[in-house]
Amino acid sequence: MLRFLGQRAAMGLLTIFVTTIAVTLLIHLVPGDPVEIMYAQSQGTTPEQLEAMRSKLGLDQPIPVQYVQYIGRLLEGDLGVTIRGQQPVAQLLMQRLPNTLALAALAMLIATLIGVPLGFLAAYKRGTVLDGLLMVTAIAGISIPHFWLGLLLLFWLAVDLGLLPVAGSGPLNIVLPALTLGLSNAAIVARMTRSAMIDVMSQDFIRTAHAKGLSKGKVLRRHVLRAGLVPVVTVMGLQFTFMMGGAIVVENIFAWNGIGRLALEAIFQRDYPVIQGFILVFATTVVVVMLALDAVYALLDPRIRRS
Amino acid sequence: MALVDISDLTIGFGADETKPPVVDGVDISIGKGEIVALVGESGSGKSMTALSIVGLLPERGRVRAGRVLFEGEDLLAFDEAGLRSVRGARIGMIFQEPMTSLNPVLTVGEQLVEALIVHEGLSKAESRKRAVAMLERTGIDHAERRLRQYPHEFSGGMRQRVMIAMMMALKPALLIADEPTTALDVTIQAQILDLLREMVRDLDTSLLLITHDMGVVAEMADRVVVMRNGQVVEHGECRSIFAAPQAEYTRKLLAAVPTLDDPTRTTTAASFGSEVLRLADVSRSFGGGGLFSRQAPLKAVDGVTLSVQAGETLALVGESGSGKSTLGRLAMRLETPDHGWVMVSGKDITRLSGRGLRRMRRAIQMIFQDPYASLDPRFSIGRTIAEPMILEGSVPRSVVRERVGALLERAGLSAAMAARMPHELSGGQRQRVAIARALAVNPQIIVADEPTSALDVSVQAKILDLMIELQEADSLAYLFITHDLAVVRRIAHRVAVMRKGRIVELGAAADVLERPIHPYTRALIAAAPVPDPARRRERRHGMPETEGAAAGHPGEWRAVGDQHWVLA
Amino acid sequence: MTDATETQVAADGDTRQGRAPFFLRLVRQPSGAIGLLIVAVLVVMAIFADQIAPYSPIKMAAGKPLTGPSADHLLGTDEFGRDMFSRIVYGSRLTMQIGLIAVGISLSIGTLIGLVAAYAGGFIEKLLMRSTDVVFSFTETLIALAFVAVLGPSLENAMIAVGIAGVPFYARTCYASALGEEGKPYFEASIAAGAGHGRLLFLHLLPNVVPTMIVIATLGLSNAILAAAALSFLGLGAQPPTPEWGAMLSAGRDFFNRAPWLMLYPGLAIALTVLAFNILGDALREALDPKSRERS
Amino acid sequence: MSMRTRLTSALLALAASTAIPATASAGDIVWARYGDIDSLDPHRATSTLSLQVWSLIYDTLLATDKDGKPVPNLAKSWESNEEGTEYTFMLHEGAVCHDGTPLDANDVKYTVDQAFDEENPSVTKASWGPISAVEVVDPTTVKFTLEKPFVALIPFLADSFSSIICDSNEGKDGFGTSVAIGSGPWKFDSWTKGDQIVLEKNPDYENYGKLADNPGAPYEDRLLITTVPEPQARLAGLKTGAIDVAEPPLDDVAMLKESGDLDIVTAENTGQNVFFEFAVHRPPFDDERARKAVAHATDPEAAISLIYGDLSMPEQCPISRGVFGNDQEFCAEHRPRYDPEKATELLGELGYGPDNPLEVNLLVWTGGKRDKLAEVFQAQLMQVGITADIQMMDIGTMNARVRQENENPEGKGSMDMMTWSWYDPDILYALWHSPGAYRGYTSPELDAMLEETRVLTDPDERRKAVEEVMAYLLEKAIHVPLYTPGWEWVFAVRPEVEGFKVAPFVYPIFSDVKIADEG
Repeated sequence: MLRFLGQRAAMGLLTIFVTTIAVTLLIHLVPGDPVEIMYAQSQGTTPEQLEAMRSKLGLDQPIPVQYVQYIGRLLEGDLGVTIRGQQPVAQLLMQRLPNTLALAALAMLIATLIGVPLGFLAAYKRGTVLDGLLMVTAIAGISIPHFWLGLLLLFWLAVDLGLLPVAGSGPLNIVLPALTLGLSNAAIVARMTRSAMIDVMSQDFIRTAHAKGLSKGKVLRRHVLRAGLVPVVTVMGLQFTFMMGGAIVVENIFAWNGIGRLALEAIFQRDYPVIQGFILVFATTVVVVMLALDAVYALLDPRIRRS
Repeated sequence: MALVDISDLTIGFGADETKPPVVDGVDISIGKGEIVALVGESGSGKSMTALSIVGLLPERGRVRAGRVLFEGEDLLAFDEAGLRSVRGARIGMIFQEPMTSLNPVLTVGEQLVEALIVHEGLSKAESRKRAVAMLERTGIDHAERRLRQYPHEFSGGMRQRVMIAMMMALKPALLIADEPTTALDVTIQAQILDLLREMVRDLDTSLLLITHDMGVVAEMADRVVVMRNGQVVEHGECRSIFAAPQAEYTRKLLAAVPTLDDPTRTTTAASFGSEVLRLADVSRSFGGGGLFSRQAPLKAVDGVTLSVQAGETLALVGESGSGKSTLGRLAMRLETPDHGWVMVSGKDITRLSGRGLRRMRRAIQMIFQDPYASLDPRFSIGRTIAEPMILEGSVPRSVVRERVGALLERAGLSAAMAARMPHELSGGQRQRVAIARALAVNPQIIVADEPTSALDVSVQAKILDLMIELQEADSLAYLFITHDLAVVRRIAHRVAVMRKGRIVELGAAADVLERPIHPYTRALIAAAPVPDPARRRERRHGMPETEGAAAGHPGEWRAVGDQHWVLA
Repeated sequence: MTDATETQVAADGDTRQGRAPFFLRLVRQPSGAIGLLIVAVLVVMAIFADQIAPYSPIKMAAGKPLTGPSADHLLGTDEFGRDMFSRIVYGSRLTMQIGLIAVGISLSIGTLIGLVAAYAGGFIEKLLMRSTDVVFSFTETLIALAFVAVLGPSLENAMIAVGIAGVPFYARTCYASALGEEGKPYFEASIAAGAGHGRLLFLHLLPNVVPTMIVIATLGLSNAILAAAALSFLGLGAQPPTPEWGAMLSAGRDFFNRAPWLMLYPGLAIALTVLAFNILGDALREALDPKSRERS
Repeated sequence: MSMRTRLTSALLALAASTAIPATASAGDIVWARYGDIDSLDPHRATSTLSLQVWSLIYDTLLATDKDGKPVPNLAKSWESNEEGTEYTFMLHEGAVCHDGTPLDANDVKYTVDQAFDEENPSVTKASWGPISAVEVVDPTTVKFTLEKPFVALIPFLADSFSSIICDSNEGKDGFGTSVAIGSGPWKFDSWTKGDQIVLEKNPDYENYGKLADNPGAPYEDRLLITTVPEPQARLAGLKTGAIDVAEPPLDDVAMLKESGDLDIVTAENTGQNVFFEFAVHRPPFDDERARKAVAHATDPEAAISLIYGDLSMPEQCPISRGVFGNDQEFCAEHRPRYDPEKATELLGELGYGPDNPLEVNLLVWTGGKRDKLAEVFQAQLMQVGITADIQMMDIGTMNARVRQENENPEGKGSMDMMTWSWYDPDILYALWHSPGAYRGYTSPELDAMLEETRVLTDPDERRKAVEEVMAYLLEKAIHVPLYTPGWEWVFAVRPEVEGFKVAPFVYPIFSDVKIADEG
């Protein structure tokens, strides 16, 4: 098991390492001179000032040197400052990361609570009308763009009915975005759960369980569910990355103050330090969460736990 | 009165009654403590019959007619609850696939006690005690500890023992065993069969044994029921059926079964042509290395030396994991040996690669076990067979077509089949196509890896005949890889017994099979079920402990007769 | 269906039934038929947009601004009095382009990587698959965003971004199924027959992974269309006056009170298209591999 | 100041952000805007969104009256020498910073010094003019010395660009982010970027000259400035009462006016000017005729009424209403007016036509429905065979981009819908005096004219000079004015909110606001 997790951890580190490189290169792929952009709004800046800022950002150095410097600053928790307003990036991101995580987590909870039971039910009742109905709903659910769903929910629940706050960071504000994200992913979870469970149900050991004379319920609870959990957890892992991605869009609809919204603003403002920081933080988060899920996975599956 | 009395049982798929049934008016009765073998080839409906007894038919399976009287009650009339009270408690079942028949995420203990708790309402503690007892009874030591382990920590044989323990724990009146040993090596099979026999005897349980293997039938059965296309074609006393089969089909079936008493193909090495394949001290290891893998590399083939001459068949015998398939792939240079040489008709192809290798390879072709996967599903039969010729380029494209037709006919198919796609063919036909493809470049030797073990016996026989016929036609050499000694006897001139990557005994088929020296060879032969109830014999359990010699240091070659060597 | 035994010299026991022609198997399923139908409609709309659309999609004041659905403006007009129906129709053309180009990129690069990795093995395999794994864990959205961030917002860049972002998934799928094929005897048989790299790769491996890839690509289309629409919705994709559905949807929200249809129809259009490709994909998968019915 | 952030402080921030954010309660004014400030440091940004907040936290030496004319504020009076190279300001006594320290000449000096800081000068450095020295005569007297005359200094000191930063901010870690000590009517409490800024009333505030009836501290306790990008969301908030003041969706304003359940306040004298300008150093817009063609081809009246109804109005001058020198009639005579035929003809001369359309990029700043307006212009240009490819971008990016376009000698023709807001015609100097804010059109004679506008101390002479410049810019279609006001100028206010008004140059005033408790 340790070996399994070790491999995953190594993979994760590799990912983060690659990200840092990508992020340092990013600013050089940008059309135009970032420093120019930085001082675009300030009138009468002298070339000397531009040079000063350039060397301050180390942009005058060869790329390898820049990379080393970047890593150095990184280790100090310094992700540079925003171009607009020169705010410390690390702080901005850290302020908002919890919001995004909260959103993703809650959405995942919703998706799981809706998706897993329905998927399980569909698998259990497979071939019946109910199954068909559930699966049609699911595929429809997958096809509805979440930004559309989000807007509809926003206008209906918040604007028209005034049931929920429309924007801000109050505890109630997370409901709508989480609902949007959760619902559109519940469909996926349901489908994946269903196929996972069906896989399990068609296994020989289920037949064995029946041959023992266990009741349907007992077979489902003890055998199908326990064995089906493993693949479902893997599904969850994928889900989380979807969620993080979806959060970027949804945050912008509901003005949920997460890193996704920060990132989008930054992209419009060409605020490269923020974009760089965002990519790094995002990737790192995903890696960490995936690692955690791998651990759960390992615990659930004795074949890994006991190796 | 019979324990089980099945009469006029008819089963079909789906609600549509007009579709032909898969089980058609079957009558079977099983007496108390009796062992009844239900024999038939794939698709004969034997498994469906068995499953219907406990109401475990697959999804769309429906019983259309008949009665299944068990202890005087018609199980077909039972509702789910009723059946449940019977399952496990009165009727146990064991399935073919030990690897998948146990839940991988539950400990063996948990799975053992379930039934006990459900049916006998025993307390956890008591049921554990019973479980331990049963495990020990099935010959699993450290039962206590074993209870806490998971299936993946058990070998195939062990799992089947667990299954038996699980099903026998409640002392059922009937045990249904569906191909319980088909997935196991012969030596393990022997042990499991013995165990089964003992258990049912001791607990006075009737056994319905479903199998395709006449050997197993002869070993086990009191009475035999032969099925074909959903119907019972013959049933009766085991001995009498083997002695004097009535039904045409039964006769064919028995005729097809290779037995260990058929004469071996005796020919002395002298009568063969030049050496076509030589493996010199080849070794190949897998695994090991890698960032996180600490375990030592597995030596699949460990310093093997052998040669095959034109026109002879060298059978490579061994159980799963003995490295025999790897050896075959080494000969093909599908694997490259870590050290040692591979020579094809005198030319060293060990270090060849690219074009050179490709040219040499044509002298040595291969036939594979799985007939379904051995043909490219996207290639027509004709195209498949033509491929080697086109690649060789020697044959002008114009005549390729006729050649393909000819080859198909040689392989016992019609030239018309060239237009067919693989999925339209039966397993046997595919194997014939595979052979035709192998012949396309007139190789000197063909490596055949378990070419018949996926086929029903009747088909098996035909394929073997074909191969022999081809061999005799133009002194073709075979390196024939198999686990089935009966097949060996049928086709081999010489036999090499492999174990743990080494050859432990090598010699003329007659010598090795009649006068085995190496304990492992002995065990193999002893374990092989003999399709003759008359010669049923009690066997000693387990494997002879030859570990020391086989596993540890290499050991030496000792000539024990003319062209007959053993590793000691 | 051919029962091999009839026409057969050596009747070797069991004979697998031949299967109905692929297309039949596809349309026999309701989902397949429906999906195919909708997609067909979309394709027609896309190709004959000029004939179907009553107005130019960017002609302002084609009607009174913000009028609801009516006889001469089936789906109403937007705030510039542009005919929504015409915009939706032309939008289908864009959507198709986006989907096809994006998937085209993912598919071609992904398949190549997957095939080569599976075939070459050894170091190349490790290198290729490790790096795809790495990229994969960035998640598509991030990759797409990063691309647009660098290249700047535009429909073309959005397509490229979505395409690139998809590569790892396609590569993995192709790799997996290629490995499967490689393990099969027929592959080794043709090695034994002396087949060279090219032949093995493109005559044996490729054709056998194609079915899988077709399914993935079909489902991928819906994925790509959604992703691109999302980018446009965020303003990172299509720029005005392009009648791209995502962009239209996002423009429509300002008028939610007075002209809900501006937000409704583009959304519906996207949903319907995506749905079509989803169910078609599922149907394809089933038609190609009946075993997968359960797994749908 | 240090731009560094140690991980620790980041973590602290994390902890802070997870704490429950401030939520509105009685005595709070909630003001929702589409975006957030860039910085609390007046030297670090130029956006209107930022300026509006500074004007609440900080005070200024001078202030503007309702017509936008400079009047005394912190400085009760000022005088200058004839040449206009020395300005001396007399400050009120007893003004205090939020941290209790007195606000005196040192704070003024500190502010200016920061603006001219060597290592990290203010982004508005140039607008401060040629200041060579600031000298503290005594705590209530401060003297500015200029290298040459700079008449725009006075209006500048009335604007929040010149917010007086208390010198007690010196060395405070996080100034501009988590610290902002000023002397304005509102005290800075907290800022969660992207979410909200919390201000508390400054009990010690004394209003010396800012445009508010309230002579002292605001009536309400707190002012919450929240960010709500979605216009419909802002509207919903206004309706439910979660928001007191906000910019409504421009499309719904008419409707709101009728229904009357919200009061609509539109800012006047915003000084905002939205105009076309061109990349003039390469074809086609290096040719006056091409620029004129665009001017002739576009019809602001129609476009604006289609998009904004009566919320905004066409502007004829390069400097907008409320700014010294603005004169609609005068400008109208010189600005090329809507005339498609003329446009087509001019294009014809340049060899463009239906078969050979002129293709250009049209850069536009996102928001304020400018994208929609641009689409209308795009359609109008299409009529005369100019295909304009609209490119939306943030104002900062656009500034950079416009500059790049001007510096780039070849490539596709580029024009942009630029937006500027200033309180004085000196903006024309910033924009068009060589090298030019965007390295755009410059010429010696224009430079000469512009220099005039800076030094002429006599109002009437200066007006003449300004008009000359405007005529020049308009006739050469260098600066093609479109409309004013252009952004964040409409406010919807809940009925129970009394006393909300907007000072010139869109500075909302909250000192007078009283919220009548309903029921």
